[in-house]
Amino acid sequence: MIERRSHIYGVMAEFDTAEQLVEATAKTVAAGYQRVNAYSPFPIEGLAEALGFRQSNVPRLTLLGGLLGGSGGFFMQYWMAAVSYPLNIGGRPLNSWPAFIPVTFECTVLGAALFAVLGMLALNKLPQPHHPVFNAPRFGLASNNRFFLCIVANDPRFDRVQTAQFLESLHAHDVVEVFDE
Amino acid sequence: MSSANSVPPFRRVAPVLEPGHTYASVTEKISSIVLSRPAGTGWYLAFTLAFGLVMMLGMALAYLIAKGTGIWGINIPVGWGFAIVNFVWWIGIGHAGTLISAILLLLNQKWRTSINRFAEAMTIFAVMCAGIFPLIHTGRPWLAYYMLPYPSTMGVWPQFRSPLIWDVFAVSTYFTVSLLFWFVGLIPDLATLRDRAHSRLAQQLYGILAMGWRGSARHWHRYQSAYLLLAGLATPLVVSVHTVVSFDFAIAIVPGWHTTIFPPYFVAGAIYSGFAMVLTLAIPLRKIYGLEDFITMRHLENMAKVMLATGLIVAYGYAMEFFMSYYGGSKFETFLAHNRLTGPYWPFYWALILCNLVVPQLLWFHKVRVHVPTLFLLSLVVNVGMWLERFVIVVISLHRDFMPSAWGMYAPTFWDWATYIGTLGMFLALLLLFVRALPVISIAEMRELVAHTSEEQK
Amino acid sequence: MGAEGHRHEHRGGEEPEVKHDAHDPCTEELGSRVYSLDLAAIRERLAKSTGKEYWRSLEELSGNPHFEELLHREFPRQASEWDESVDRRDFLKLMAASLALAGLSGCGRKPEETIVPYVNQPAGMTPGKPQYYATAMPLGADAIGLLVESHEGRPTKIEGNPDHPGSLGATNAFAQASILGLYDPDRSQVLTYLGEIRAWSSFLESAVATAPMLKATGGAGLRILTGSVTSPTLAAQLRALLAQYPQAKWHQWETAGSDGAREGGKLAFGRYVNTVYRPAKANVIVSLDSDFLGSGPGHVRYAKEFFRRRKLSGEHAEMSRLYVLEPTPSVTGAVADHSIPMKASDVGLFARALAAKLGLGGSASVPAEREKLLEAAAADLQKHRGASFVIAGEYQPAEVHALAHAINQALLNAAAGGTVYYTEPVEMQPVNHLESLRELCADMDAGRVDTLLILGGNPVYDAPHDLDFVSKLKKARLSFHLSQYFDETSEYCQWHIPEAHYLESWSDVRAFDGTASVVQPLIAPLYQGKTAHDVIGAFSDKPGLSSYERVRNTWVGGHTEKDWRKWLHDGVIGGTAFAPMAITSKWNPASLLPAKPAPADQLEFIFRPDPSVYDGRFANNGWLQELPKPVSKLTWDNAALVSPKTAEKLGLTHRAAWTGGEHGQILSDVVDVDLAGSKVTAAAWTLPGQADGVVTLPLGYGRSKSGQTGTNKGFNAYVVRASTGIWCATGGTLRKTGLEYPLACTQYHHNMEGRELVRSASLDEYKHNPNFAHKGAEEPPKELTLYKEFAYPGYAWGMAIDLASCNGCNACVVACVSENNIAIVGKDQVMRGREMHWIRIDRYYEGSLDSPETFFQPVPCQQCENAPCEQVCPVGATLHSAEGLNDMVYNRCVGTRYCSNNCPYKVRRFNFLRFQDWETPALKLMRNPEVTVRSRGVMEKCTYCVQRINNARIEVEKENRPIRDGEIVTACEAACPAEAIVFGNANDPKSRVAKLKAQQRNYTILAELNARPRTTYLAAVRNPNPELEKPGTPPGDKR
Amino acid sequence: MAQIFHRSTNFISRFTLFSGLFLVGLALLVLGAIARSPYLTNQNIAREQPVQFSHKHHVGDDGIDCRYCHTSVETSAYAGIPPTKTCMNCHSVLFSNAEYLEPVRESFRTGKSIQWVKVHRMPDYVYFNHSIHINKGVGCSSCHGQVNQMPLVWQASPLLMNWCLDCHRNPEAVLRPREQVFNMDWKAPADQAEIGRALATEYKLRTTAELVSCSTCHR
Repeated sequence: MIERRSHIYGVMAEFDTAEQLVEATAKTVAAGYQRVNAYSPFPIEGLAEALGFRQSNVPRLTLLGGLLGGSGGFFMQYWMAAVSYPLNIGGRPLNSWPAFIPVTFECTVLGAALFAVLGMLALNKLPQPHHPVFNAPRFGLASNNRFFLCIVANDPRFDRVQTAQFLESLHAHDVVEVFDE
Repeated sequence: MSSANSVPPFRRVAPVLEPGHTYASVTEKISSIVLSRPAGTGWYLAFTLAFGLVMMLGMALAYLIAKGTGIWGINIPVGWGFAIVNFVWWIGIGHAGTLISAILLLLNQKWRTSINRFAEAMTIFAVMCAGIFPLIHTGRPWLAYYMLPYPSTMGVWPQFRSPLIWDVFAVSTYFTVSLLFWFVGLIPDLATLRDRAHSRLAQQLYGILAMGWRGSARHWHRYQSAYLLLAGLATPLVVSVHTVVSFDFAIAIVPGWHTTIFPPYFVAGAIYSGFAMVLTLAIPLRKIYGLEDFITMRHLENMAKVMLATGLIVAYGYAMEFFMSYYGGSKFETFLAHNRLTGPYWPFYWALILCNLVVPQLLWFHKVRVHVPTLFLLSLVVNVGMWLERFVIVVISLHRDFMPSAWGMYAPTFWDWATYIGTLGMFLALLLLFVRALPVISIAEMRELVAHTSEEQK
Repeated sequence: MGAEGHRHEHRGGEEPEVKHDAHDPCTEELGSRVYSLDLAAIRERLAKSTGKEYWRSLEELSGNPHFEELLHREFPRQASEWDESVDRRDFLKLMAASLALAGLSGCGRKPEETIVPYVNQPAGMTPGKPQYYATAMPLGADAIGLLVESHEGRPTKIEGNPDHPGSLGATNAFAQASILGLYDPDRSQVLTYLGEIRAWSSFLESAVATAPMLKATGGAGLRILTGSVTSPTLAAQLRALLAQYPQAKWHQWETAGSDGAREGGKLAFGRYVNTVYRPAKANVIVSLDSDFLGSGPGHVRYAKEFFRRRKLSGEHAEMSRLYVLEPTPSVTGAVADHSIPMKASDVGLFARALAAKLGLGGSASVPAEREKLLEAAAADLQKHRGASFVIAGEYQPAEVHALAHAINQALLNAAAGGTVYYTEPVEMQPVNHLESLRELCADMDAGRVDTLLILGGNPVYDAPHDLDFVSKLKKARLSFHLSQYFDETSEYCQWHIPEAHYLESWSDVRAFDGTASVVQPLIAPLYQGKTAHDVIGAFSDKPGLSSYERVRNTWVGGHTEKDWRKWLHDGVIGGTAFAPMAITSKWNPASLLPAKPAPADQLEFIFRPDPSVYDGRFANNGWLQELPKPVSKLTWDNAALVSPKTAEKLGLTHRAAWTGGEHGQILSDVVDVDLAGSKVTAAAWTLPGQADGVVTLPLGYGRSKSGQTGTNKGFNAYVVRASTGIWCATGGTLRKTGLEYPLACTQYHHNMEGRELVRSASLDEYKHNPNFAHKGAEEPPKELTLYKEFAYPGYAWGMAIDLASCNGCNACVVACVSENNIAIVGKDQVMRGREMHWIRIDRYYEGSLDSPETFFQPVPCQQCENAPCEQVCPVGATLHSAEGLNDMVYNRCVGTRYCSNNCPYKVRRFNFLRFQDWETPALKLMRNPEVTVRSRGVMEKCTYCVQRINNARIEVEKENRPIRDGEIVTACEAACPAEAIVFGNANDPKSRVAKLKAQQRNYTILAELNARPRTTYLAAVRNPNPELEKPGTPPGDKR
Repeated sequence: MAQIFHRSTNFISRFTLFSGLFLVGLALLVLGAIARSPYLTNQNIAREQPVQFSHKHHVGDDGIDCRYCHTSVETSAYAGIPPTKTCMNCHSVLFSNAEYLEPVRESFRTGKSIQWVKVHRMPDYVYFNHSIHINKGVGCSSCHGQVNQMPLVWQASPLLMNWCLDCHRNPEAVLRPREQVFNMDWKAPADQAEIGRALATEYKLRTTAELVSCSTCHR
């Protein structure tokens, strides 16, 4: 284990398989740890739940975006065609609402999509190219074939030695301390 | 962890992933195409060709702007020619990508996994090619911004009853959403490339694009709901886009355009041509980069089946057009139907029937569906056929409409061809760059697939 | 973005600068394989290939110089018409320019402009207000009175002069187009001697220098060649000169003039007479190959009278009846109740038979199939003694005219107050032009001609080829040529003097009935042009007098200044119309030598002035060149016209090319015409209604020395026109060369496909069922509409076009071009289906191919209330005004062409390239300042002359009153001699247009589309003789 | 594995992402502003003229009526720029040898026009008619500003289509009694609203729909 005069971010355990990670995560949470993070090369069902993560707000944001886009789109057309400069276009009514539907729909989709993506990024606090976990020597494999569990130092129950031992006890492949210089 | 031998060798249905793969192996195989494998002379040759065509496109456009749309074959009555034909064709091709990645995702079709990435890329590039045409076909492209709803000093606004304005919104939305969808899908793989890249530069480039993705469980959770939502949005979007494109014609009163069957049959046609194009690209791709394990016969066969299905819908569309033209009893529609079959452009119409209706019926046979070279040829035929369909709709309908005194003919000029072939080059060039720069198959999703298959086999 | 668009809209300078270039890349295309017709290409092929068929074609080619000539001139020039093309050197510059345009369109600063006021403003002129001056346009032996619109001293538009008997307010295509002739930059601009530029003064010196010698010889060597002279002043000058030099001679050669009419009069009455007809009073008219509604003296007046006589309204349902016997379809034949294709020579026989039938003696038989017609016509004439007339064609020989005179006399039509009267000749010096020219040639040949003055005209080009004018002209020691262009004749004369356009000159002229007008200039000569008065004056004993003084002196004698001013103001000199002469024909048709019918197997070749370029004098007028000929709809070319049967016999065909197709490019067989010992190669054209066995060779094309526009267009029919057969010749052959030639035809498809666009009935049918026009599809009733209709409480502009009146004369088309600054695009572009005319005249046939009924249908923008074009425009560049006009806003248009696709009437026109000429200064002067000049990439169309509507409205609002009916007259309406087009406020039940729309004949084309056009049509009604079966079949379908 | 990016990149990347969007919006706003700015409209820019002619002096001080020079303003589309003769009517006597009037005298001698710099410039596709505006009670100063206080004339209004439309949609705001049309110092009274409406009916103004129809100004 590397000795460093810099403050510690947390302790990280590496596992071989997704099953092990889920199991370990469950145990960790059960052991009363709260500031826990799991890292995997692909989404694993139940992992987030195991971390006690329930509800993502992305759907709500998307709905909001859709509503804004849609209503904005329609009223833009209505205002331009019927209020701002009403003109006789081939005898069609000023508020030709059926003709305004396609644009309204596109605006809805656009608004929703933008909110969904930007919302997801924002909630995930991305972009965040620099993060302490990247200091973990083998963390590069988190985007390949390895699974990591990290207990963060600001957890009330965190203790460099005990936490590390606790993780060892979960049959981790190995356990490292992650520093945040 | 997996045991291929357990599966009988004489199975009829190919798997979506050939057995024997691990997380590491898929990661290695796919990322190496980008990171370690050098671009062969083949790639360079192809790219040179493509780039040459792009240059030709550049010249064609410059000359167009210098002189005006008169360099094309268009005239009165045929005010729209190749530009719109190509626009609709490209947009149609784009649709397969979205369909594969979005709709098949919602339908939870595993076989989409290994083809959705480059299918989406194809969508984006196709839409880029398509987007060029509506812009340049205008007489004064430099004023195209009149079509945007911006507060001008003239106090006038776009005319929202015009399908062309719907196009502007539909196509731009479609492009944006496809781009987002594609990019979101790429994030985890960008992270992989970041972590596996050796050169500092590559690390930084992929790093920036990956936005610091680290596969955190919470991130994955939000990521997945966002991705699903995008799929949910893209699905109606893709349908709406070609519906709107079909409105360009259906809203007009021109005989042969003014018909209610257009939206469904345009969408079907789009998917038809789109899948044809995916095959046209996938077949060489899997060969060249040895991806037969990931893009298996199962994929090819499924796509063939989709083509057959959509092809039949299109056939129904043609049939209905004729039925309505006679049943409706409008002398203009009746004449048009007749003019298609026997008018001066009859070879185009019959070629279209051959390419889109007759030849694809071969797909009923399993032997054909699994015979790769035939499949490749078929996909090409359908691509041609769908281009012809748009030509028939645009030109044959316009060249003889209501006033016999104004009837005329349309013949493309050198510049029509240069522009069209130029966009083909552009499409190819973008695709070649994409293959070199980004994983052609979604690595993260392949890992999932590995996980699932291994589970299945436990 | 404050100035979006207008940079591209107007400023010529800001459009990329482009050079004309023979080779236009966009001709290298799939569609036009026709371009392989290029001789060079053929040579190449020949060089490369071996094999019999190639050798054969080589022989054909090499054996045929005319063909080479035909090809040589065709393609290299075409592209450079108005379709500007890019020179490789300029290419990058060009790109940069346009890309810059693209980028900077939003934010460029307006360049500074200056205003240049007068130093002394002319009295009575208000800047921004047009002024109108009366003048007259001489043409051949006739003149038409005009009112010319002038903006700040620039004549911009021609209108008819209502006070002038030859016009009654209407005009013809030639008069309308003459405004372009005035500004034509190709007009000769300098006086030259042996090709060197000289001053007018040096000409005067040389003219004066001839005096002593002339005096010595009594002018023995002096010859003067003019066209028909109808100018009293000029005639007076000439007579004075002849008096001064008794030995001198004055010859006349008007190539399209009518010796037949002159000699016919002489034959009948023993003296030259002028015949004036009164279609207004005639119930029955028999035209012996006369195109009196479309050409010849007084045709505008005659059309007015004729069609007024035939106007139908609720109460009045009477029409005159017109029989036309003609070898080749004319606009007169096209509106006839019976038009019978007949060899030109057979017309004479028919006339004899008619005379015989009417008991004038003589005897002749007509073929059995014509007996019935003869019977009926004779009976009709008899029935309407005194209220009918027979009129002989200008190009018929003397005896036919004599016969016509005799018949009219016999039928008392020529009695006082009848339908025909005779006056003194309008020509100041009627002579037999052919003989006059022959005599001149003989004198020149014999070296008796020392000094030759050619005043106007172009004999080297248009004299009968067997007189060999050129070689004889060379024998004249000193030759002067006064002409507007440095043309074929100028080349062979020592002196060339640029002639002033009639809008630049002082002169006077007599119209068809003798009425004299003062020709007054609207503008000082643009190119130092001189008048014939000046030139003759130079040789006379009193040079130095200006044309103005000469003309004034001719008339003011015994009159006051006030009279003079009145004449100038009115455009006519009161009381100068010739009084009818009481003369009777003592000539007996029986005295005619028996004529034998021309052998049926022989081809008959007839010559006709071209409906667009006349005898060739208008060859350089782009407006006329691009004008679709009334019946054939050909532009930019003439063609040898043959009947369908003859074409079959000779195996002549044409087919639509891929480029342009039936609305543009037609590939036609090329034929060799071998006639009167000379040869010409022409494109053949099959024309329904042409008499079998007759080949029409239109004159006026194949000019070798005209201007950029007129040189080397079509083929030169004069090459085979000999003095032995000036108008009609036999004994020639016509051989198919096996090659094809592209012709620009704007309407090749002459079948309505059962769409009931033109609806017609006979007078009887109309009387029985006045509502006949409404049997077809109708507009869905308004109640069915989903939308609330827009209300048009104020004015509701509308137009009604009476198809019973339109004779397709094209005056409206040129008037529109002139009023609305419409660009000419050139043959190449017309062949691509890109002509720009805002109003087109559709021509449809009914009945048999050999003698069909012809109908014309003028189609301007229909100004639909539910305009399909408007709904699809993405930028709202076309939309409705509160008065129901379908506005087209050029500066907003981005050019998607969607509106045109969605226009069922296809009346929209698109600037595919930069068709407008931004460079030539003269053409800038010509344009109508009230109408935007459209630039490249912009859609345009008929606006109902909205500029006239707006200006009229502004004026009446200042007077605080509503617009009166007839106060706004669109350009097409104003020009129409037939009064077929009527514009006005449809909301006002008392307006003429509302009354017409109220008629039962009123119908909408393509009504079932529910576009609700403001332009509606009144179904055509013809008055065929019930005795004879109505030619043709019910409206619609036979090809 | 080592960090690829320094901690600061977190802030930088997020900042660029969001400020990027912000900047695009800003750019568009700026464009719009430029289009309306005097830089493009030439509003309020006094133009140097070949002759030091001061409207302030002639109109403001001498009280010469507009129509003395702009003769056709009531009858024609163009107000009319006075011919040199008009200047000489007075200046053959007054200041007949003032240095700064030399261009005028020269023009009159040589018959060569004075080339005035155009101040109010409409695009060629706009067909503005002075006479009808004057006739319907639209005062000179409503568009040209108080020319009587301009030594060198400048364009007082933006002359953008929007500006035209404002008035065509609501002419009541500027209509004045005909006798006031040439009054440079006319100010809208407090009850302009009523007066305007009254005048609009009296002068038979066309409906708004008619006044904003495209072909009213564009042909």
